[in-house]
Amino acid sequence: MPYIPHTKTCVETMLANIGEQEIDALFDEIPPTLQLSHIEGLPEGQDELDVLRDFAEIANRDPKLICFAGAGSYDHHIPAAVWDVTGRGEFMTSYTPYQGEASQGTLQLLYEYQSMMCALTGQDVSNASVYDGGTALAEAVLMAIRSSPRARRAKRFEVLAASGVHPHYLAAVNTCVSGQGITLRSLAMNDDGVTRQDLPDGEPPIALIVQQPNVFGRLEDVDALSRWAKAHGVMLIAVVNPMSLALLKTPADWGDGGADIVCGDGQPFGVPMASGGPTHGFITCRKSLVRQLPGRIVGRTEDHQGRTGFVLTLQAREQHIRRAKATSNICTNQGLLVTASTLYLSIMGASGIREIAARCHENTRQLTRALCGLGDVERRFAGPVFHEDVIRLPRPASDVSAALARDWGIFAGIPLGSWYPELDDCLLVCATEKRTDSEIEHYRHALREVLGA
Amino acid sequence: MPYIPHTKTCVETMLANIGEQEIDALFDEIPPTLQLSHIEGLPEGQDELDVLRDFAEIANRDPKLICFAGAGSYDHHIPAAVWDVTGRGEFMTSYTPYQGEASQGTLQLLYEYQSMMCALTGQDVSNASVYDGGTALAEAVLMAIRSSPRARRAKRFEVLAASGVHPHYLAAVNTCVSGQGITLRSLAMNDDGVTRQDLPDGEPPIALIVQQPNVFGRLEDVDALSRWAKAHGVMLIAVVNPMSLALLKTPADWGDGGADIVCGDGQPFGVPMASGGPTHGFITCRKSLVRQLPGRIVGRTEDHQGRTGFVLTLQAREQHIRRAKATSNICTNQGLLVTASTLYLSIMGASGIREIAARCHENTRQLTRALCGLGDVERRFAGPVFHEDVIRLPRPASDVSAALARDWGIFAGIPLGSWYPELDDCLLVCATEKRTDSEIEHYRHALREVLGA
Amino acid sequence: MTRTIYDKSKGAREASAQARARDHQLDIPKALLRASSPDLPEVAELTAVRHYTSISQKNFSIDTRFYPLGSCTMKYNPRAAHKVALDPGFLGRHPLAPDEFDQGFLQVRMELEAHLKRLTGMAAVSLTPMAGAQGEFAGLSIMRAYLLSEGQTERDEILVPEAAHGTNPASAAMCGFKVREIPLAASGDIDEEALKAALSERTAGLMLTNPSTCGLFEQRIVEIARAVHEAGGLLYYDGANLNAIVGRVRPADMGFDVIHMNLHKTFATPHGGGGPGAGPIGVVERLKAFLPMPYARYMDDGSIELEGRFEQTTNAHPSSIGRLSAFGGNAGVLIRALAYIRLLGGEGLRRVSSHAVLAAAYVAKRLADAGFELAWPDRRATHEFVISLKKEYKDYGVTALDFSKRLLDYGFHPPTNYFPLLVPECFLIEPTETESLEELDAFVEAMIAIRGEAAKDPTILTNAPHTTPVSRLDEVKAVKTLDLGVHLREAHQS
Amino acid sequence: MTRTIYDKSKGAREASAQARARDHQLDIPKALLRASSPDLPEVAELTAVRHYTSISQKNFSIDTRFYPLGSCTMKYNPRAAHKVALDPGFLGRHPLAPDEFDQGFLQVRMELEAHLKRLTGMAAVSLTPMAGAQGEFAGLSIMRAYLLSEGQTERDEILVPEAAHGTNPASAAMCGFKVREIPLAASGDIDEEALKAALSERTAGLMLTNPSTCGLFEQRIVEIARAVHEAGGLLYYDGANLNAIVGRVRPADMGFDVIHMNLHKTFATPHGGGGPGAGPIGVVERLKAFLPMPYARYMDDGSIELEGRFEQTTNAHPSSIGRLSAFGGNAGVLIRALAYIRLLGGEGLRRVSSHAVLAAAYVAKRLADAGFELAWPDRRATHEFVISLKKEYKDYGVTALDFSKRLLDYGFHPPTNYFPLLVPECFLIEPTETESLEELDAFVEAMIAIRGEAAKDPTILTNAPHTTPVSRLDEVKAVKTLDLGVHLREAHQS
Ligand SMILES: Cc1ncc(COP(=O)(O)O)c(C=O)c1O
Ligand SMILES: Cc1ncc(COP(=O)(O)O)c(C=O)c1O
Repeated sequence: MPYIPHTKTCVETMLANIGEQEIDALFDEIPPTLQLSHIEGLPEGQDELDVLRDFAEIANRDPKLICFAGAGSYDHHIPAAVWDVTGRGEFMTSYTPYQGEASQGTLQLLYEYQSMMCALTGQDVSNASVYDGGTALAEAVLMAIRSSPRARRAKRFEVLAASGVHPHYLAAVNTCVSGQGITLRSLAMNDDGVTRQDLPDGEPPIALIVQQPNVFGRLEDVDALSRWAKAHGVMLIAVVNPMSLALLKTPADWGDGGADIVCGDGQPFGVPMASGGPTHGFITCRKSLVRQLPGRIVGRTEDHQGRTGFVLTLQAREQHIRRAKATSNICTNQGLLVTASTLYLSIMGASGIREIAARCHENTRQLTRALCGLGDVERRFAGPVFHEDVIRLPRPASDVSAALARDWGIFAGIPLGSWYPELDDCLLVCATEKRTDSEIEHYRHALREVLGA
Repeated sequence: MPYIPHTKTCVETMLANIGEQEIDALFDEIPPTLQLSHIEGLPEGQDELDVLRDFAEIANRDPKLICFAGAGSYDHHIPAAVWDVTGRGEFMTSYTPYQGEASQGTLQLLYEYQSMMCALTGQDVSNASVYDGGTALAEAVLMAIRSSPRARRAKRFEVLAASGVHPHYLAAVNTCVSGQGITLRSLAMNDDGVTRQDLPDGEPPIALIVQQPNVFGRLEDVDALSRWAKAHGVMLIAVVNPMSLALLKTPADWGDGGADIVCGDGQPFGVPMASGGPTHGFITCRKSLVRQLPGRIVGRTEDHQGRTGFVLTLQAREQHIRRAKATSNICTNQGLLVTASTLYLSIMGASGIREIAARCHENTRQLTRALCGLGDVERRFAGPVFHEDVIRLPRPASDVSAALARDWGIFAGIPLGSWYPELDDCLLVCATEKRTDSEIEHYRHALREVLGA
Repeated sequence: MTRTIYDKSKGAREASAQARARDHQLDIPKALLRASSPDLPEVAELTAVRHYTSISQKNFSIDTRFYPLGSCTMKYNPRAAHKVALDPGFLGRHPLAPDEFDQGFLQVRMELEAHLKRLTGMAAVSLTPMAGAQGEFAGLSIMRAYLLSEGQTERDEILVPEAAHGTNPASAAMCGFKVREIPLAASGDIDEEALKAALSERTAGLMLTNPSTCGLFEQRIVEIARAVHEAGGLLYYDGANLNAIVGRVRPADMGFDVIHMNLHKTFATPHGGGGPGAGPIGVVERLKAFLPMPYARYMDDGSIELEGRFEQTTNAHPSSIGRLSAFGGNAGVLIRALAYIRLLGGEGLRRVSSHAVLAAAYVAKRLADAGFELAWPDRRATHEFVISLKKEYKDYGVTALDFSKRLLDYGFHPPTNYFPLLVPECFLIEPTETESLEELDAFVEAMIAIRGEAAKDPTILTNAPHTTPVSRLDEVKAVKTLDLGVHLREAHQS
Repeated sequence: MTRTIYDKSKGAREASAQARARDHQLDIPKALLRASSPDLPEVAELTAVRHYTSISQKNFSIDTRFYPLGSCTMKYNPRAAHKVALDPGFLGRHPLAPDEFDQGFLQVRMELEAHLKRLTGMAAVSLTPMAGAQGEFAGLSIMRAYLLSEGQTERDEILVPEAAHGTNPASAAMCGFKVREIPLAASGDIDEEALKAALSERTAGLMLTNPSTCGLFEQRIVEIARAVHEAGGLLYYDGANLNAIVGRVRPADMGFDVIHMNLHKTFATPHGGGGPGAGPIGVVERLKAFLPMPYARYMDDGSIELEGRFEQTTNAHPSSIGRLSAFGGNAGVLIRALAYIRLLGGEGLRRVSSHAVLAAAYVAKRLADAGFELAWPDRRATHEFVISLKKEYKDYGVTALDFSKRLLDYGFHPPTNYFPLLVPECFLIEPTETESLEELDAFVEAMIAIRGEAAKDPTILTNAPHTTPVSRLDEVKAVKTLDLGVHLREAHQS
């Protein structure tokens, strides 16, 4: 019996002990009408060798494309040591560290992860992950609502989003918060691809979401947005690419006191793109908001002999204690990916991620310079970017990118038309540190051919 | 400084402590004329990302061939768990377990490996590996010489090899033993691809080497050969594919008392082909020969509290104690591969390797049946095989196999001409459990096309 | 002794061959740049590897211990399923890749969906939820959307048995529902009278785990389903306990309308110290239009499209509840699940439930024979069961927590304790199908030995654990000092 | 407590999805089949994974500890080099693959050869030896073949310093040479007078490790080489200690004719609990014709051929000493070595020796300052150095072994002890370049603390270790009972 260790004798011993003749008898409390002897359509079991072969075929069925796409998932290099250690059975096959004494490995790692995320984002406290960047933002919005004194009086709440918040993040927020009477409104962007600074008057929203860099890779005037929020008593939620924080100032340093809550996706730190998951969402915040923070939180404490140890703490916020009144329903989170990110950060250090971030920035600039030489191709937005940028093509971007994929093996970027119909001729491009000069040159060459330029 | 953990301050601290200004001063006992400031032609250091990319390209530069070759290296499936555990840092980054108390993991594993190899080969004792099958045979020959009472009187020794011992094994033996006055002579084979039974009269050799299955995959009449050896006071050395021992009787059970020494290559047990190395050679033998056995040997003992533990034992045989009088010069052996084989055997169990061995046997039979249907293609030798066989082609085998590789992506087997000029039209084929029906059919189809049959 | 990676850090080490420093020209306004480097550890690669390798050894895990953590299904997840998911062909895939270049992975989705439909009896399955709780949220959102679409705006109550897992009420609340907890009957089944009394025109639905978190199969599930449906409500099935019935009973046949499954429990994803998981949901026909995005489907030419890869609503799912996360869910977990299903096949999956239940029944029987008190002695154990240590507490003054900590000294991860909340001093014990008889027996013997110790000297238990890297940890102090990171700690100290 | 995998085994478990039993038709005569199944453990995959994961944790290793095992160069081997070698493109390659389909791996060989030539100054390099000792054997065989080819049949003596590694005399003997050991002078260098006295027309050559196993650089190496050459002998360089001079000094420039290198020491292969390694050899021009097979070389069309893939001798190497093993050597180790060289580059390799020596010098100085006795206090430490604990032995009755065992309790793998044999109660300490200053300091502090313990209560040391999974093991009993396997044990007991 694959993976089941019992011999015939073991089974007989167990049954004899229980006083039954056969295993089926153990199911006799289930109404017989519900019991099936066989489920149609399931395959026969296969040997490992066959399964591995078939999956290798599936995994590599599609031609590989050189990736110039970002938009929330980035093709960074992952140091070989990261998953060698992350994949250790002791990390990979344990569960939520309820029993602290038997889980000091996971707990200490999470404590260190929290420290690193605080260092990067400039916040006081961090949780131990939520599902992804999108859910992190949704949870951040719920946190803001719960902790806003103004919200306590209201029944319906408005949350404002700066322009250029990732549309999928906004969609996830919508799904997650609409049941709680929250509406989400986005600000318009100016022609430079950043938020128009004519911010609304009237009843201020509960919270303002600002993404930096925004979905176009553009750098928002975060100081101004932050000052506006403070001036109007609006909670400020920052959505950030954590890699960018190697270069950019922390949301804590944004104008007039900065963000109250910072969130995003940890994927750039040692997590493969892998079709978008698993990755991990992070949330950090001011200490005053810690009791609103969802998910696991690890604290440092002592054992009975006064030795340092780590435990899950503030569990009274959580669903297994608080049930319907919990800060969130999250239970299983994304522990293993946090492990990878912690390894990544400790191997890279501040100098390492700074170098990577700077290379990404320069590679993307090199790319757009190379492409913008071709005929009518140009940067759609002026102004600085981190490591993504939008280029305008003389033809619908989806046609061009389809041709580049099909004929040239290039994933040319994200055609922006389905998110922003007015940007139908635009492509969101990204060249991480992995992209070489010759790959960039290949892109340039291919685009020239495709455009007939 | 990549991989060197010191900051500038660390280096200064160390130098200050030593009382030097700079590191170069530490080399002042080396004649200055010998010291180079720079070595020509070495590359610049590269980031991990670049090295991994370049090597991925190198590793996959050559088109992949479907492997129907064996001849000492076999394309078996390796269960995913084998290297997941073998690759653990604790196994991979430790060294020879001189300090038993700090190496119980490696030592217990080796003890278990020794047990498994004894079970398979029917011998009393096993060592913890030598380099590969070829060196295992060379060491076995030296063991035989050292332990033969007749040899003690002689200065030059003859060792006889049955026909069909792997020519590379014989070559390795030649290299290793020629310095010690040993000559190696091979017996002729009969037209069935096994040893002619008219064994020589006259002064018997010190030892007889018998390979089962032999290099053609053919099964020798090991009982007769063993009986002859015993009758003439000749030490019997068996060379075996350990996978075959899942089906075949152990060399201990060969006629009249069986083999004195059994050796071979552990590659079929969880070790990738990997261009032929690293793999590991094994040697097992009668207990009476244990003091002649080369390499590490692990024994079970007790600690001061009477608890079971494991240590390197009989170290007085070894070079680090015995120096010029040691049983062998071996020091570093192939520990990690032994780890993989131990995992493999414990995951597969006797029933598992029996199943694999039987599948290989049947696949190869299916293959030769399929190929022999084509025109003049036929099995070169009659009689049973384990999982390799020789087919005769109507054209030089190296031409045919080159065409099959180039045009059909098939590694069709080993053309035997460079080893046995008289078998120039023959191909040594092998179909392990990994070869599918459709791959075999593809081979048949391709061969028909190539032969125009 | 316990040093963090920060304690091993030194500024300016730059000991990395990962990214040697180069000169850079940043085109970023100074006002947006950070003034000082983030305070991350600066260690050599060896230091990082050694630090995390060493602390990992402090964990109990399936790879090292028996781990009968009830409700969590801590079983052996074949390494083959893991290996499959690590293929660079999967790992290197961008989530927004063109469909045309994503056919391999999309086939995995389609095939897994098909199998999960078969196993649950549901009409459609969505793979996007990233854990059980997110599956619950998605399922409840669908129920809400459906009821609204039917004009049933007044249905705002979700009924939940009092023994339900905490995520159930939490998800319902997150979805905007009011939660009503329903007591259990003495039998351990839900109190049918109380349930019926609670049903009303405000009932949106009932969430049920079956077998329940008490390790009992709800015997009158068909009648319960009928009652809820008759009252106009929907039935939500929490599939975290699927290991007890997989390949044998289908939630749709019990009458459920929505189900989530924890792939990381029944279907082979190792638990990763707290995830990732995946919580696919299945729904009956009438709820299909509301499934979340994205959603894979066959096109006329036989290729597969990921509907909603970019779009927020689509023609095929105009009433979709929308997107649950940025992309399409935990792909890696989905791949593992399909590999597992292929490894085991239909027969093998059925064996899972057979042997999960056999092991639980056996351990329950042995513990009962040894004098431990089963919470529901007259009921069949399913894949897990509850014992109460209240007698031991009364007799020796030792708690379930003390037992738990002492089990650590015996080399066992303790069962889930104090859950379900209604049984005093309880253990929820789930041995799973992958543990050997020797292991099961050793656990029972340890329980017996520990009780013996309690009788002789309770302090052995109350001071336990004695052999772990740290002894019992002070959770109260943790809450009081709230030392949640190196920086905070340093701020505190200065 | 210590249970082997056999103790966890049960017949007929067949718990594997590796190879489900099928019906088979074996065409093998019954007389050749085995009568009964081999006695292998029959366990489930989980049991095997758990067993070996658990026992692995009992090992000290670089990934968990400082491991200053002299002469073994236990440093951090970048995971990147390891990852490179695990590419399925390399792992799936058959050793007898056609050259045409082996160009990738053959390029690795060519490039590595070229770099090793540059680093050693040798005219040609062979990559086939599978470890240092096999390299020695190969090099000595070449020396023998060369001398024979020159008609020097009477040259049958190899000179070896008395402190040489055991493999040196053992390899020489295996090669059919007589071994003459040469004493050391008080300086720690070889006794030049004794050496000269030993040189004769029977001298085949001198084997030298430089820096020596005493951790000292042979200062008069140029003169020594000249003397040996003038006497008609050849010089063999044991390159196990290359970490001390790599990128800085080339053995060919010292006058050596043959060298082996331990790739698993200097060039990034983890030591695997005892291998694999690789021991490539380099030779000067006049010895090239004798190199072992196989041997990669460029063809006229720029492609690479593995000469001797099948053949036992070739036109290009008619005097080859032949084949050392079945195939072409430890390919995986060669790949790692090249990856390492590419990662570090020339400058990085030079830094290796700089920092290996700096670390050793620092630890030596600190230990000396703390009152430990350096074996050669007036000499520079190279990458390793020797201390003698004979004073501690005299004063407190504790041995180097006791110190070693007590170091385990402090979390350090002990240095090599009792080697070189001529220094009483010695430690050969090799810190390597990859250990942090904190780690080096902690080791020194532990040594000091242990000596303090010895002064107070020697039994702390003589009963050590106290914290390892087993306490001090009885090696005498091991030899006496010779329990070398489960079967033998069972046979004994019955
Ligand atoms: C019964 C039950 N329901 C729901 C959940 C929630 O699932 P998840 O942790 O994947 O969010 C769990 C497990 O954690 C559970 O045991
Ligand atoms: C000085 C010295 N020479 C030779 C050897 C032999 O090398 P190997 O163990 O690789 O055979 C070693 C190491 O073990 C050594 O330290």
